[in-house]
Amino acid sequence: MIGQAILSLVIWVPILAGVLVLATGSDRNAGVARWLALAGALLGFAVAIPLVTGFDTGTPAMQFVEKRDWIPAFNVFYHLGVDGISMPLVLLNSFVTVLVVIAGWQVIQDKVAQYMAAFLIMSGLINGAFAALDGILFYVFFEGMLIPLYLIVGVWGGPNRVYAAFKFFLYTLLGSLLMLVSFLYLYFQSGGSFDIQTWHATPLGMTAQTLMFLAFLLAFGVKVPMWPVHTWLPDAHVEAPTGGSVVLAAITLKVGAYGFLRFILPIVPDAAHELAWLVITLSLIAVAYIGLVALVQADMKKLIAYSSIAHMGFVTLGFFMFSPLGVEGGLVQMVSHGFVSAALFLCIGVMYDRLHSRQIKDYGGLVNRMPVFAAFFMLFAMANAGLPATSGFVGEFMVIMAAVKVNFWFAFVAATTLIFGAAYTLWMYKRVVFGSVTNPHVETMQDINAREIVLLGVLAVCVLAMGLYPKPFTDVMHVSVVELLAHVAQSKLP
Amino acid sequence: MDMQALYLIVPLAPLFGAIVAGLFGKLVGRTATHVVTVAGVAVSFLASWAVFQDVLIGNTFNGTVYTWMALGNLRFEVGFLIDSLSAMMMLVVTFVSLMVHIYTIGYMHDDPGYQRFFSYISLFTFSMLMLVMSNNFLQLFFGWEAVGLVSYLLIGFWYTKETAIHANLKAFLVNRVGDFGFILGIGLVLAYFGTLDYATVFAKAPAFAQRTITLWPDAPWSLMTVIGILLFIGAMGKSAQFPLHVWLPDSMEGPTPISALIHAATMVTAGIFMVARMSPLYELSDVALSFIMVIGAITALFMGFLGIVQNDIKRVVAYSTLSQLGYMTVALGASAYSVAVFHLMTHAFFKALLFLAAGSVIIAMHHNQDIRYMGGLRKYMPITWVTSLIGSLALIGTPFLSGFYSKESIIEAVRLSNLPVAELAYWAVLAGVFVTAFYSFRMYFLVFHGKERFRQGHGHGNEPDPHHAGDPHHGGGTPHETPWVITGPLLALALPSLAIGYMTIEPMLFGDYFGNAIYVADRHPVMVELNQHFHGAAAMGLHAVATLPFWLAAAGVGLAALFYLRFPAVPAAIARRFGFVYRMLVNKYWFDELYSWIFAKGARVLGGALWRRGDQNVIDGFFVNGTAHLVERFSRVVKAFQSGYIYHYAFAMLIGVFALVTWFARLY
Amino acid sequence: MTYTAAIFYFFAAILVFAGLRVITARNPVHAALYLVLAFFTAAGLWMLLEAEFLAITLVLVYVGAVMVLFLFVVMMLDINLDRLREGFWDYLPLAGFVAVLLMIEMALILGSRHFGLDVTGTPASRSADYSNTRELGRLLYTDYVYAFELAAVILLVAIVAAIALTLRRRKDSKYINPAEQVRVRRSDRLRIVKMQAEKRPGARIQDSGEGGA
Amino acid sequence: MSDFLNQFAPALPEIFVLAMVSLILVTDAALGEGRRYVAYALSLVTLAGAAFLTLRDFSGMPELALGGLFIDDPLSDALKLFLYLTVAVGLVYSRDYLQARGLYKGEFFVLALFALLGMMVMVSASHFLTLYLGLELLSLSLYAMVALQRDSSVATEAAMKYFVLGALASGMLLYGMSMIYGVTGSLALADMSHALADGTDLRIPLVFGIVFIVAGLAFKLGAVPFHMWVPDVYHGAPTAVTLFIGSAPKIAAFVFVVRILGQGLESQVAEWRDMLVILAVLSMALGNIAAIAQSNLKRMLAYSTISHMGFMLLGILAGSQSGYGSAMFYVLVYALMSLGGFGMILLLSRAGFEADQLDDFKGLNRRSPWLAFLMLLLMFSMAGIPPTVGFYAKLAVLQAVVEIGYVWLAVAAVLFSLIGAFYYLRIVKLMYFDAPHDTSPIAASPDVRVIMSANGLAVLALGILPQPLMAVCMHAIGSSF
Amino acid sequence: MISLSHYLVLGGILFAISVLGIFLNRKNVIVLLMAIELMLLAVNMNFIAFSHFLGDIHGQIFVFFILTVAAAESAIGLAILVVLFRSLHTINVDDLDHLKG
Repeated sequence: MIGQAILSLVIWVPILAGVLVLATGSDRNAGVARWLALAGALLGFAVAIPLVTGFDTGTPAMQFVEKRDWIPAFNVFYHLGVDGISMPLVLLNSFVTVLVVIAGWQVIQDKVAQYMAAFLIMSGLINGAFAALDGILFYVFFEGMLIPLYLIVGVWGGPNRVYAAFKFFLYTLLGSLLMLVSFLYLYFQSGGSFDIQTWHATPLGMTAQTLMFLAFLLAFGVKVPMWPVHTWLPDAHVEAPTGGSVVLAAITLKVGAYGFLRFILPIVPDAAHELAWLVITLSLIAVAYIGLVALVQADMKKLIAYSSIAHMGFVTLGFFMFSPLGVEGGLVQMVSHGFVSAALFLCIGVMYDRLHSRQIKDYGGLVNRMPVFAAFFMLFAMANAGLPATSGFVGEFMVIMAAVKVNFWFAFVAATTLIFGAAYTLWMYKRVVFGSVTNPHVETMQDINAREIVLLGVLAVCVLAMGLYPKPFTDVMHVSVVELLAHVAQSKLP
Repeated sequence: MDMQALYLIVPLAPLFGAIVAGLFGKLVGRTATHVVTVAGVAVSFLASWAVFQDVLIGNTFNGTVYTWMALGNLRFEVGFLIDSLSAMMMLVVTFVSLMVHIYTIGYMHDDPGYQRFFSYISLFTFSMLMLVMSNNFLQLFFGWEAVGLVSYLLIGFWYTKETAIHANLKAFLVNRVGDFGFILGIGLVLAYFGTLDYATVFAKAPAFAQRTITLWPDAPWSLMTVIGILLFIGAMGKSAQFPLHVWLPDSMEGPTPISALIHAATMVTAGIFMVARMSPLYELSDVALSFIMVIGAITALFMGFLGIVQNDIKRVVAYSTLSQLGYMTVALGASAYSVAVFHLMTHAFFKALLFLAAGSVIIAMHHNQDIRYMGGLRKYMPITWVTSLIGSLALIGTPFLSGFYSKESIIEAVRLSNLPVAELAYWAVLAGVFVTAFYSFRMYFLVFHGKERFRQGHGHGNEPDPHHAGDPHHGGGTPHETPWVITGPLLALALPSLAIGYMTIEPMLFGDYFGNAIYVADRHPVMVELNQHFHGAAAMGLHAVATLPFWLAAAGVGLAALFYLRFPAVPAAIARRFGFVYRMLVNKYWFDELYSWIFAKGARVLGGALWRRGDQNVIDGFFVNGTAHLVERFSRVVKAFQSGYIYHYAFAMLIGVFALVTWFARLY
Repeated sequence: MTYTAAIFYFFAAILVFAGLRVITARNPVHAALYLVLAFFTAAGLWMLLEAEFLAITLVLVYVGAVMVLFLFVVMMLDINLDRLREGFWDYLPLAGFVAVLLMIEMALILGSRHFGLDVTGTPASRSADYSNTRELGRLLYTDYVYAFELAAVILLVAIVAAIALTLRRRKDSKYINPAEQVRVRRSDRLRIVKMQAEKRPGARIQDSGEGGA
Repeated sequence: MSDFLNQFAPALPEIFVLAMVSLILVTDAALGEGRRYVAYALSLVTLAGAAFLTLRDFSGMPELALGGLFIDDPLSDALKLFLYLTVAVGLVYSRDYLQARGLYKGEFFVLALFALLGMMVMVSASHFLTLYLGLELLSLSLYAMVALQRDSSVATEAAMKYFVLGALASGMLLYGMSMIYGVTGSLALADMSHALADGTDLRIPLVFGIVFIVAGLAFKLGAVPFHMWVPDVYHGAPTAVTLFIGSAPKIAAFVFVVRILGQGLESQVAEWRDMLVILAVLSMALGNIAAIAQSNLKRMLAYSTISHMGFMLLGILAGSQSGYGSAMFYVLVYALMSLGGFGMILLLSRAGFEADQLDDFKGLNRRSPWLAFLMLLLMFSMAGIPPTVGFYAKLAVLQAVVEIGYVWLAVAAVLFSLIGAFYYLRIVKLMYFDAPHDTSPIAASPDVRVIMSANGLAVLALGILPQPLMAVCMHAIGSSF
Repeated sequence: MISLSHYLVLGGILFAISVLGIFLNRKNVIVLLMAIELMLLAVNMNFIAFSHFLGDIHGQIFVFFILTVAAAESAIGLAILVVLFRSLHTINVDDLDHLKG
């Protein structure tokens, strides 16, 4: 019984845990709220583990499928399932939730229950988005996650949080609303079905495909985010609390990228081929342009935010190479970016908790005071710069390899990330960590405590494991990706 | 013992040492740390020796350790290719590394980062071994970047030193520029050959010799040329070839042992090794080879010039390294891969020796590195003096010493090369001989001979390292010889510097040592012709006096003696007389300024402009906030329409009806 | 021109004139009187249309009741007439333009193309014993009884609403509600308030009893 | 005689309500001040009783009664039940507010129940006459209710505006009805539909009449450009009345539109669809844009109502059963959200203090996290963000629009709802991100809190499981058309 | 002969006049109420004309009810007017502008 409802558990356990946490009420019970949240997050992760152990890497079909009536009036089903593309993302999300709860342990002292609940609920919603096989169900989860995120940025954020929260919310809503219209159009084209897999098989004319492609592109492009609809991300990141930034970067961006694989490529393959140049161009702009922009940032979070945009540019670039290497490279990059960006935001959070500044110029010589932290930070900085043997390298490498095959110049521009990525990351690292202590406040900073070591250590293991042995990841994806590409290669024009 | 297990031990032993030193260094203490790491490298060296012996009897290996990633048929693996080339490299790497490890025990004795340092250099050894033992491009790139990382970490080892952390960033970024080309080259290999495995690629390569690709319309490029040049760009970064050479002199900010190990003996030669390894590809493109030769020639000559005006003992050696790397590169361009590798090997020994000796001097000078404040050290530091002299003589190509054989062969090979650019390169390397001799002995004389200037002007030179300042161990005014852990490696390296060339030139260059490891096309008969002129190592040494390079080197030494022993005022006068040239040399042809202006500043300016103009003004300002403002403006307009007057409201209704009637009744 | 036509045009002209005067008259009393005139002429026209009962009702109900009510209110409110009518002409051009356009459109639509005699024909004349009133009455109490009840409810609402809105107890009257007097309790009359001793003397005790005045 | 009485049987709920209103009128007058709770209690009893009667005789098939003036179909029965519920919740919310302002009088309840009666008549109307009478019964009651706070100058001003414009709209509606009558020769919707089924040569007069009808309907819905009374009346009227106007009458207006356009003029869908398209687009645009500039919550919600009605029109203009069903779903959901929204203002208001400024909501999360959360749900529901029920309402109508091929209209609709999301978010922002302005404790009766909680949670619960309500709507429409 | 269209046009003119009246009158709310009466008259005119020419008496029934409702409506209208006058001391239309924006 439980075995057949793993995905439901993965979705609802965190949400129910969140509701329970919320019920603890005021900050007098903050301790209870924290432990309850941790328990909920761990339980959420635990129930996700059977997804790996029970996963059959040999089939591209959806697994752990659940299908029940939900809104028969619209022919909407509660239809869940994962394949090799979505399963790693579900797992990543459940994993990051645990980290986020731990990360907010001491930092958040105000409205603890609400904070923890927001993350748990969001975690469940995001899992839902990854697991949904029904368009409306997906949309509900996809949009629903905006609410907790909006509150997270707005309530626990920095000074400019209101602007950031609005910008982020409205930006993403813009895209997703157009996607909703596309869903409705598909509903009628497919003879009254919201089933995503049915949509995959629905023939569509070129004009419809093109328009829907653009709508989807906006919806998911905003979320990814792609240039030029990326400007919400730096603002949201900078203003969000550490946990918010982590979830934003590590997970929500992935929802956008996931949409490319689940919706754009299989539903409108002809338009995707026809307009691949557009996505490729935007992705390359993201890599090069954003790389340069990241270089001049004075705020660490903003820098990492821009670097996220550049890294996600690789994801979309890889997808539109239409080869297993490219698509899987994009997917690997997604997972890796989940680890690396989460780790970097946690690192910045560690510093922020001590000095309450995110400005690079306020730091310097951190290694003198915090050597252990500096070592972790170095690892993650290097991973961000795409150093081999870290997870950051794998995806970039695969995408560049795939890009060379399509067009040398795509790869040429993409590979500039080798330089830019190293430049902005290490330059920041140099200014923050190296050197002698010039700011008296830095002198008083304490090295990371056991909780933070566990947090960063776990991520470090992930980053290294994925860099040294990515085969398990690609093995999970490969069959699904090949199936997807085979599907995309066929024209859907009637 | 199973050979494959042995292969694994070679890189894993240092890795084990690195992990112990890195993660548990503080726990186990200093002594345990160096015992473990030195033992690790020693084991690795012994295993390498065993492998070398195995290779000598003709056994090679090409196999997979584990599959890194697999996408259906496309597999990315980690594996070893053990043949004469890699076996030789393993031996060199582990030997020099072992020496450096031992040396470090003394050199870093009082440094608080002792364990960290051992961890790094052991990690480096591991990375370098992975690089040379690789049987595929991916792992090559892994090692390539990993040695870059360790180099970055070690240059910035003294992280509070502003110059050090500037230098390490610079080194990493310049290397990344090279890697940029490198990874594109690898990408092209994968795209066209469908695999990254050396053996498969080399086997398929001839079939692609005539293949062209279109990089921009109407200009087809030979595929092999493009791949060759792109891969070589990687080598340019790693081996510090012009114009990506700027990082190497700055890398001297790191502790001396790593200058010896990484920035002289091993890592910087990775590029040379790589091109030699890729000989089956390079042989298919004369354009790529010409490119290599030109770059190498420029580096060999012009970087040598810079050595003349340097006053920092390590920087002189560093520019000498640059110049020697140029020599190797020229040899590669001449298709004399084996000669390049030969020089690589000899150079590894005598350059490591020179660096370690310089380190010894630096210790004696209390970390003052300025040669203007040395002199006459000969009598205080006999071992250092002797070994330095051996190293310098080897470097300038004194007959019978190791450097002589390799350098002489390079010059000959270039002379014999039939590439159109060979003539130019020939004159460059020839001139380089003189320059090398001059700056080498300039330094030698200034340090070990002449007046004892170390008692004056302390502190004018390089700033004393904070970690060592006021260190009681080095107290006292009179320099004295360094402890055995330092002199021991010097002596151990002096031996091969003396004899290794004589011993190995015959099997390596003209025997079948390299066998199939290096491929030379029949179109490039350099080695064959070289062989015709070769009549044994001894004969070659004797014949040297009849060659131009010998006299050029002698002239260089003589001139140095004249200037720096006899007439110390002359160099300054010349510097004044040729002010521009002097300034140009002192400022290293202004490359640093140029790069920092164009690239570092340019990127920041461009980035700032994109951010402020593009992101903030156009996207956010105009589109995002602009839309919001537009809506707000509309909102105010609409608000104004809601005037509060009934008749306006009624009028709106009337207009509504009127418009609907007019539109829908279609009276027109 | 038949005599019915003459009567029609006669009444129609007066009706339009009266209508215009209703909206243009300076004095609301005049406007009300013009409205009465309009109702009268309209009633005449309805006679022409054989709606005798409604014509009479119009005169009785409207002229007799509604307009009187209007006049009452006009008189009662005692409006300053000088200030009225300002700005009338400022808006006339635009309003007139739209109204005229609307009228033209209406005329085009309602003109003889759709509703001329050749389209509708002349209605058959009724037999002599046909009583419009009886027929209406019959329908009203059979088929339309539900509507009839509803109309009654609407009138009830109007009564309730009008009373609720306009009935006011004069604030200055000395009227005392006997019911409240009877219901009064001790607690309404007197309230014992505990207060701090050091409080400023003369602090007033708030009285909240409604009937306590 | 018994036949005569029997024919009234389907109208039993209406008769019951009328009888109870009379009873309340009499008892209230007799009991006088101090016993106002009797009227309140009797009103709730009335609603419960009517609900019981309606449920008891819930019809399965449409049946005409009372000379064809009255129709008893599932649609009318279902909507009546929702009307009772809406009115009852509205009364509960209003009680404390009315008490604090001296409006807790029998007249209020009587007028409210008369208005309810009017709505019931409209809901069950099958004839222009009953539609008109029901409408007037409703409107006249509402005019009086708005003016009931006699000492408030804004309330009376609002009442006057409402009255004049309402009368104008009634005039237009009647004019349109007269034209339809002229063209079809009938006043009963069924006959009309029959007469028009084969087309008519009087197309232009028919369209002319339809324009006037649509104008009159648009006024009742508050669709642009017939919307201008909405902000002023919502703003000026006592909040309890605003709540009343903003909830149940929209349901009645919906059925009014559907009965006339969907039942009487169904064959003319091609004629009126594009009119509604224009009205819908204008409403969504103007409502959402104008709401942004508001600082008064009631006024803001008024503009939001305009946009919501624009959305609801999307469902109607589809002219299909699913379209009407989705519009019905929309309007019910709207009534639910509107109740909650205005109810929250009532709940936060005290004697002498109207919590109708946006700033009054600042820091609500600190003052009362639960109420803030409920308001958050309501606001996100109004913005149409899942998993609240507002999303399905939008989804349903958009689906209807896309079904008839008006994809561009759906795109326009979502763009305007994006603008709308801004001001709903702003309320959430005020509640959650800002510090409280006013830290006085919130005094609300327990029953009001419970109902408010139920109201807010219903928005969420229906958002997670929208099927029951959706099924009711689809069934009601499906078996009535 | 007088046709249906004569009556309809007359009704139309009356309707337009009343709308014009509502729009033009800036000062006196009472005149607005009168204009509304005029408008209802126009509607009634239409109904009766149609009823006559269609030979269908139901139109007249409708008029009967319109008259009834109109009477109730004016009662309420006047009541509101009285309340308005009491609270604002004016029935000037221009003064009813506190609610706007």
